[in-house]
Amino acid sequence: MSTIFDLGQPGRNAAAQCAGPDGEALAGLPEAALRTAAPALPEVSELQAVRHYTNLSAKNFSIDGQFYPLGSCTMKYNPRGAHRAASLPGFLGRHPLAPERASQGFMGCLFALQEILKEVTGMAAVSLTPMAGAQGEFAGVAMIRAYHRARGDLERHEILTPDAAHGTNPATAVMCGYTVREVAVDGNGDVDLDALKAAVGPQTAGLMMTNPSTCGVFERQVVQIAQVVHDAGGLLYYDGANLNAILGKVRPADMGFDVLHLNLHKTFATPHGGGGPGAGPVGVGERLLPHLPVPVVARNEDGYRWLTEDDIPGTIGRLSAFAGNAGILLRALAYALMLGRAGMDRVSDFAVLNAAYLATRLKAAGFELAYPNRAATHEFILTLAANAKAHGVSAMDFAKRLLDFGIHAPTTYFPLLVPECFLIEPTETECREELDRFVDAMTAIAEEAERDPENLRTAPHNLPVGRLDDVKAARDLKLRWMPG
Amino acid sequence: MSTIFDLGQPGRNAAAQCAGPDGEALAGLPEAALRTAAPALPEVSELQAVRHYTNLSAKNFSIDGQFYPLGSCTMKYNPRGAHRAASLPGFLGRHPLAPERASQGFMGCLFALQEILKEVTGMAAVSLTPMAGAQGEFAGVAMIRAYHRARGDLERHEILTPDAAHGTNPATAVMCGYTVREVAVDGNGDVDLDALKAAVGPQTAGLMMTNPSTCGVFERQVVQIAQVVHDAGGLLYYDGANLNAILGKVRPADMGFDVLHLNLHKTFATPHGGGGPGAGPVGVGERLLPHLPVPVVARNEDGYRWLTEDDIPGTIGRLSAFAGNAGILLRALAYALMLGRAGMDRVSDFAVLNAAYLATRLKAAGFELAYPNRAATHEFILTLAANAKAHGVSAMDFAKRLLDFGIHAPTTYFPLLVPECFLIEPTETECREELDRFVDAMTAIAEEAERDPENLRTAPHNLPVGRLDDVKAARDLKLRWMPG
Amino acid sequence: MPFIPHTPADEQAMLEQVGVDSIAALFAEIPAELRMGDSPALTHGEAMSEMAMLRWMGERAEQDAGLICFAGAGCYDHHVPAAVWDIAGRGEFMTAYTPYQAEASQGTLQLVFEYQSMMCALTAMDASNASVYDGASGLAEAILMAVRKAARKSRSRRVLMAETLHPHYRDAARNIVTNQGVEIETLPMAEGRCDLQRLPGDAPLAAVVVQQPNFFGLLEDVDRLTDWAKGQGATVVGVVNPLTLSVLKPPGQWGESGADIACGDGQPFGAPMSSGGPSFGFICAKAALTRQLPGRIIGQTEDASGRVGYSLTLQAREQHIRRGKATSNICTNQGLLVTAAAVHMALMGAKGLAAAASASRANTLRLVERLTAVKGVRQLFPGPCFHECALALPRPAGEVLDALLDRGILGGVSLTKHFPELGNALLVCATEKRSDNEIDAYAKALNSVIAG
Amino acid sequence: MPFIPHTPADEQAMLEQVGVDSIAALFAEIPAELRMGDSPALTHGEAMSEMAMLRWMGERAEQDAGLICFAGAGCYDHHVPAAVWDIAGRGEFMTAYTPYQAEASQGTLQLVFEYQSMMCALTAMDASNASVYDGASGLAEAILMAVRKAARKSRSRRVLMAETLHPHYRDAARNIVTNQGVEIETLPMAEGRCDLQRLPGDAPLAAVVVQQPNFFGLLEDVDRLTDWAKGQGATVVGVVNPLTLSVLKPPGQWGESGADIACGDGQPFGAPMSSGGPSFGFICAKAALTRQLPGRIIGQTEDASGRVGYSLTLQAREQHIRRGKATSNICTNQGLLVTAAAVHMALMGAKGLAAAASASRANTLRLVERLTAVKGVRQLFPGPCFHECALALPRPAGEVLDALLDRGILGGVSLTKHFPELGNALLVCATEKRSDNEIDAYAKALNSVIAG
Ligand SMILES: Cc1ncc(COP(=O)(O)O)c(C=O)c1O
Ligand SMILES: Cc1ncc(COP(=O)(O)O)c(C=O)c1O
Repeated sequence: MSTIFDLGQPGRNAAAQCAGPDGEALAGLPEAALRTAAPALPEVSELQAVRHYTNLSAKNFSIDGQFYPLGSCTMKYNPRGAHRAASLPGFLGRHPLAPERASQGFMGCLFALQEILKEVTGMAAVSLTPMAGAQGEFAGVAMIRAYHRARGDLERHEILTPDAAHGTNPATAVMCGYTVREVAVDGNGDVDLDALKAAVGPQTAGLMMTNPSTCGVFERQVVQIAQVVHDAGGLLYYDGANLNAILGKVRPADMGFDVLHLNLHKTFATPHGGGGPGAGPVGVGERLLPHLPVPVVARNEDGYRWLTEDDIPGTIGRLSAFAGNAGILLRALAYALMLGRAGMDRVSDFAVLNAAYLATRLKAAGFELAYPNRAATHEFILTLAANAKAHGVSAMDFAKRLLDFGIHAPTTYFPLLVPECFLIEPTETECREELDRFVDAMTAIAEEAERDPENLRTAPHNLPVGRLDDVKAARDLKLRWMPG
Repeated sequence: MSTIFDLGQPGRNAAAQCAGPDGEALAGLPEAALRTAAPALPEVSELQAVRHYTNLSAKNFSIDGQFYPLGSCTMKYNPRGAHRAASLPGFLGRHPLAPERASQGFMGCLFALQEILKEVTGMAAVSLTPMAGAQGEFAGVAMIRAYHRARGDLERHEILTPDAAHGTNPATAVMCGYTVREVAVDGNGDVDLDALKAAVGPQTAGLMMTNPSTCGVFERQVVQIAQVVHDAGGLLYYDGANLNAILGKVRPADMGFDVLHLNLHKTFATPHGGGGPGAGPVGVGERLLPHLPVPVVARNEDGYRWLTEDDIPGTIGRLSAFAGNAGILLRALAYALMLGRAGMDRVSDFAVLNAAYLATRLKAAGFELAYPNRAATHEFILTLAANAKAHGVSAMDFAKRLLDFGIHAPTTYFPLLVPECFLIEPTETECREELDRFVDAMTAIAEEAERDPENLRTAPHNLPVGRLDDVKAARDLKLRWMPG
Repeated sequence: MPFIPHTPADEQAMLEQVGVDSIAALFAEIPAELRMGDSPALTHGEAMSEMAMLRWMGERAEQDAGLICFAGAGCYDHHVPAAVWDIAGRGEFMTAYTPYQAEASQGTLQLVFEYQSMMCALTAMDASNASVYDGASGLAEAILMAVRKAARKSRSRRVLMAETLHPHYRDAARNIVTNQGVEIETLPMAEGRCDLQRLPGDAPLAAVVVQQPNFFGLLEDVDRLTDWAKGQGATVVGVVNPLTLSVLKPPGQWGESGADIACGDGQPFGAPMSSGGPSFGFICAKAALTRQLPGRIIGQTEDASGRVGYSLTLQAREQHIRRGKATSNICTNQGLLVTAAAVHMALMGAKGLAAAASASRANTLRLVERLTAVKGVRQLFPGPCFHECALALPRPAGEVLDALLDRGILGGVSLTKHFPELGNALLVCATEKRSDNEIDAYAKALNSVIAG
Repeated sequence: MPFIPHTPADEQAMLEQVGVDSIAALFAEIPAELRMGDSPALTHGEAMSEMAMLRWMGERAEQDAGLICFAGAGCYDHHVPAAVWDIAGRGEFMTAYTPYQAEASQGTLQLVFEYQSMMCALTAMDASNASVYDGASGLAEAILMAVRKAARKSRSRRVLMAETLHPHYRDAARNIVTNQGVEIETLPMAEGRCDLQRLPGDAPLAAVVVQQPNFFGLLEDVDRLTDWAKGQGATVVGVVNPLTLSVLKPPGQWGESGADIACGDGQPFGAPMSSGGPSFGFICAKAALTRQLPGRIIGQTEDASGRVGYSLTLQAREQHIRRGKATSNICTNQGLLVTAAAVHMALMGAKGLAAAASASRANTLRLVERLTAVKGVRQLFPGPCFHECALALPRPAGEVLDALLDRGILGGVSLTKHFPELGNALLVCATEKRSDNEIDAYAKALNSVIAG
């Protein structure tokens, strides 16, 4: 499809959007500060822009259009009511620096969300400000660092993670100035406790992990793990990306975690927006309370007020210009209100039922589970290694062919330790018929892999483009449109 | 694609939408008045509904997605700003029977629109209440009837229309209790003046016509026609569907028309909505003032007030429960405000330029214009009769094949007097490149008609369904979903 | 140039292609004496940017905003699920034309087919059209259907219409059908409901029109009325609020053999009040009347390879084919509102609609209880009402409503204009959206207005 | 069950398939002592219907609504064309994930490619990423880019940051980068602009950070600053308001050879103020720094048959591939806001953006003129400002702002907390949306507050 630039003509514009004084508004500005030529932006009519982007949108898979069982990403239905709530003019029109007196409605919403998140995690306090999971991780590890420093414990320079951990975990540790040591995961998807014991020491600042793990199984030794790390003087970080599996069932605090983030764009159903925005609130136990990032909302007799550096002198400070992704927080709150107490519990009930059902049916259809002795949680892993070996088709080929069936591919090649891996997370908002359709598609593809493996290797066939050449993309870098 | 009914399961629902007291709210109602079994509505989750209708929408052509040169329909860009304006909570939340004192904002908008429509048509007064063009026609002809009756002139039982007239014209005349006599149009698309003179008489209540005519040419003898009809004691009705061609250039009042309707969903760019809603305000000259349909907005020192039967005792009365399609009227006003005075004039400038350019290029590409001696107005007609004869392909085949090029077909087989007719209206909001693409597609299809006519006859080939069997639809009537 | 994409270069090149030297030359066929002249006589001023327009209209919208609505009378403040307009507002639905090219319009066509199916289920009828303008003009179409049917039998053009029908519906239908020589007679009421003692008995009737719940929110004895009307050879037209059909007996099951036509306004299904429009009129009918339906109808069919598809069908009823012999002159209908209604019904389901209807009734009962506790206020008519109720006030309704406005309350609809004989009468309604607080606020305000 | 589609029959059949007899059994691997027990310890109450939730949140939104906004300081009340969110709100954009499966994500991918192209055009840079969280955290990423670059040369971890930079940006960037041992020094200001007399000269610098227009709305001498910094071997990071780049010299052209990195907040492009988020941070860089960029980058490529397509590229920079060695830990970014920004830029074009920027400046000049006519109020710093301006008040800014609230006006942002040395200072801003009436209203209100 043409780019928006290709559609333009010099001098064309969407005139109803061009309102401004002619010329002299810039009077008084030094010549040298001004632009000499207009930037090469698209020059299109309003209809051209609307038509172009409407048609572009049709080239996306999305939750609103397709089943999207992308493991670790929790692609559940994003309630339109929550979008409507966050789009109320009173919320959209609030300036971030409006005085507290003129912000009680908004602050009341944030406070309510803080309380709900405290309840579902068991943590002592929550700060909503991190803008995504990874920034939540950053805040969490920075708090761990602040904690050790505040105690004069300056030698701890290492963060542990299971080797199956999500890439943001080690990357975050490094951003916080730590080195990373990875701990092996055993054949059942549990952390190797002996390896962990061998790894901890006076250099250990903490351990980052999620539970259920990225292997899609519940880490059964979590209490022992916590014990080992705590005994070594380290703290425990909970990556909340998988909270959907245990919402209302187990609280991270009760598993021994000192600090965590939640991915509201996963568990709390806010839309992923083709990449973001999300929200990654952090929760802390008593030990990290003094270091919580600001701002945080507090309530007293007079109403709500912001806690800032003045109130939390040990804070790791602010991590963004204002108070995080407010609009996403409002969506998450709306979702939580519509679920209510009982609804929270049902999320994990049906997220797990859907995953278990799908795993059972796929196994019955001849697919190999990566952890056959384990119960599925909200997600589970298939290994397509046998198919790969027999027919020369990869998990990637399966993934691309699934797209032809109008189903988004599961997460592939993560976690890396499972060969030809499909991490499958159906979420609780998909109905049984949709899961059955997925099994049918997988079965058909597996048959095709025997009959006509080339058709998998060259998939997809029914999409706007065929399989794209990623190597060329990286080699002949084209990162922007160029005329002609 | 499955219907929404097929997706359901007994007992499934979108629970966030089910809020109500259980049971006893119906207490006190007589048993016999109650339903005994729930209606067989879809039983789906919120995600299922959203996904189903999102995917259904992808099966539509629309202005936002495609060039849509549908003659007589004026498929121009529908500004999103106008949609936004009409969707302001203050407008959406206004109850139709709110007292005038609490309605001054809304009534001020209607008044402004009335004034604008008076200005562009030259009429003495406007009533905004008709809900589409055809209801405007009804109001207009009913006023003509009321006029004659009020004068005791009871013998006039016939309405004249050119034989090229739009179907709503004769249908409306009949709905108003008239018989219809059609007057021939000559080979240049003008009304046959002699035939008209022969047709008028004491039975003539009036003549309905549009100008430019449905032949896509400007009726040059309009003044003479008006004379003939007026001399016979009849009134002249202007079908405003083609106003886009003359906006800011000629006022129907100056051409001699006594009454007219406008299609705001054409000339004033309100969206067609897959069939509606529209708005068909009527304008009248002095003679029909006493019969204007209510309500109408008037202004005095104290503000705006409704004119009702009490103010206009000769009114033909109200034609709908409230005041017409208010939300559409607001969109049209928003559009008019964004165009301003000069913008009105430019609409016809560029609507006609686009049509003339397209006609010229198609002619150069070998297509036959139905009225080669006439200037194109905002639309023009091709006759594909030669292609039909040579290759056994019809205008319908051309139309269906155009769809494969991602272009909506022009209006086909209207007006009926031109064989294998394509009535083409590009509108002013399409850019030249889009028109060129249309010429390219037509040229390619004409070539294909020689090479492979069967491919036209079986078109479309790239759409969700192939050519549909209309005969079967009418023969094996299936007008609703049935289980199983 | 707002919404016009032509650059000066485009314009020049295009004029050259056409072979004229100015745009003005394109209008050469228009007789000079008719032309408006150089500067059009428009006074509405300079073009506003989108931003300026939104400010201008925003100020006006704001002027009327913020009242708590207790008015019904044919237009109701119901909750619309957020997804409804997120879907209906998609360009693919909103900016499409009538689906003349079926293959390029399967989205709209299948959706309307689903809508027709839902409406048939709700009304217990066999066929539905794709909408008419609104409930009132739709009633006129329903009457004309009945008259056409009668033309083949009794040839009667007499129609009996309940006095308890919405007065605007009575007016609009009369204004439309009397042009064709149809005579409207009124079935008088007693205590707010059709007076079954005063059923006429003399001449044949083409149609009998009853509203359920009626204009006053009361339930008519539709079974007896239907049976009686059928006995007279009349076509029975039921004017219904579709939301109430989630719990009330559907017209198709009234009496022994059901009404013949169900019509009404679809506003309660997804249409904001929006000053009364756009909403849509629906008409559903028993099979025998299918070919008398006005407007678009969608049918299911197939393509050559057997794939199911949908298209406009029975077009021989319509003006674009049959011209003067069409069943109606309707062309553009209220399609987008039908889109919203279909999504609304799918999201609400039978359960959600019943919940909304029941909650509206519960709120109205509570409202009536609270208001009639105010001194001098009482329920006007005996018998249970659904989700509207007529009250008798100790002071003129117009004055009371005016005073309530000052307290931010739209207190209902005065009945004085259309029913002066009922005295100081007010029609009130509290939908499921009205909170207990709002209902209390109304009661308090009314108390102070009436005391004051 | 809100948002869960399972009927009891579904549940039963699925449990049977799995081979367990209750949902509880699915959680058997969770150690019993960890379980929350039967009733979860949640107190937030019963589920609200969508309608009830919208009422609850609506009441809160309403509480804060209606102020006329004269605050800027990094978040601006600009007009957003209606089409922007009609497009960005489409489910296809809003409910997609990061485009890992390129072939099923060409919509998002091409759009972001176009966005990158537009941002490069505006900033006069060679490459843009697909967004970071916001302007402040983005600045931290830009600094880390510079530090990584310096690691290969001067090995300096010193960064010089203008005091005239938004104080929240300074804080956030410091809070983030100091974890990696980066040292931040401050380039002090004189009269609200970088004090060119006090440029440090001692040790090598990894980066110099300047904001244009600066926090006070004033223009820095970016040419001289850039040339000086480059002379020191530092990477020059320009923090810019992208809207102003429609008329101001782009960072890529500052001084002799241009800044190296341009970053900032995209809020002025399509993002409502929304309490400051979500908006998005952008980072653009000269070619030499492309591989140092954090986050997603989209590249153009082809499929086997030569069709052009787009995919995530240079992924070896990212955490999901490189883990601890990635350029950043960012994963989820602010994609939807980039979608809105691309549509916004396409609709506005260079002309529309320049018009909005100019109108904002014109309004701010008018505002300053009107406000400084109030007794005791004066412009705090000399020199032309862009569309923000610092004022000196005769009374504490907090008090004045509080009093203005009572008059429905959000009068700006007090500078007292971050710049106590500036006295009673207030930062004001009037975007293109502020009408003359609103500006007059502010002046009148300020007058009465200060007189009163
Ligand atoms: C297990 C896990 N941890 C962390 C993250 C990072 O979260 P975010 O993308 O919100 O930064 C993700 C996101 O995919 C994840 O799956
Ligand atoms: C020439 C002409 N007249 C009248 C009409 C009827 O207008 P409406 O569809 O708004 O009822 C149309 C609509 O297509 C038309 O093209």
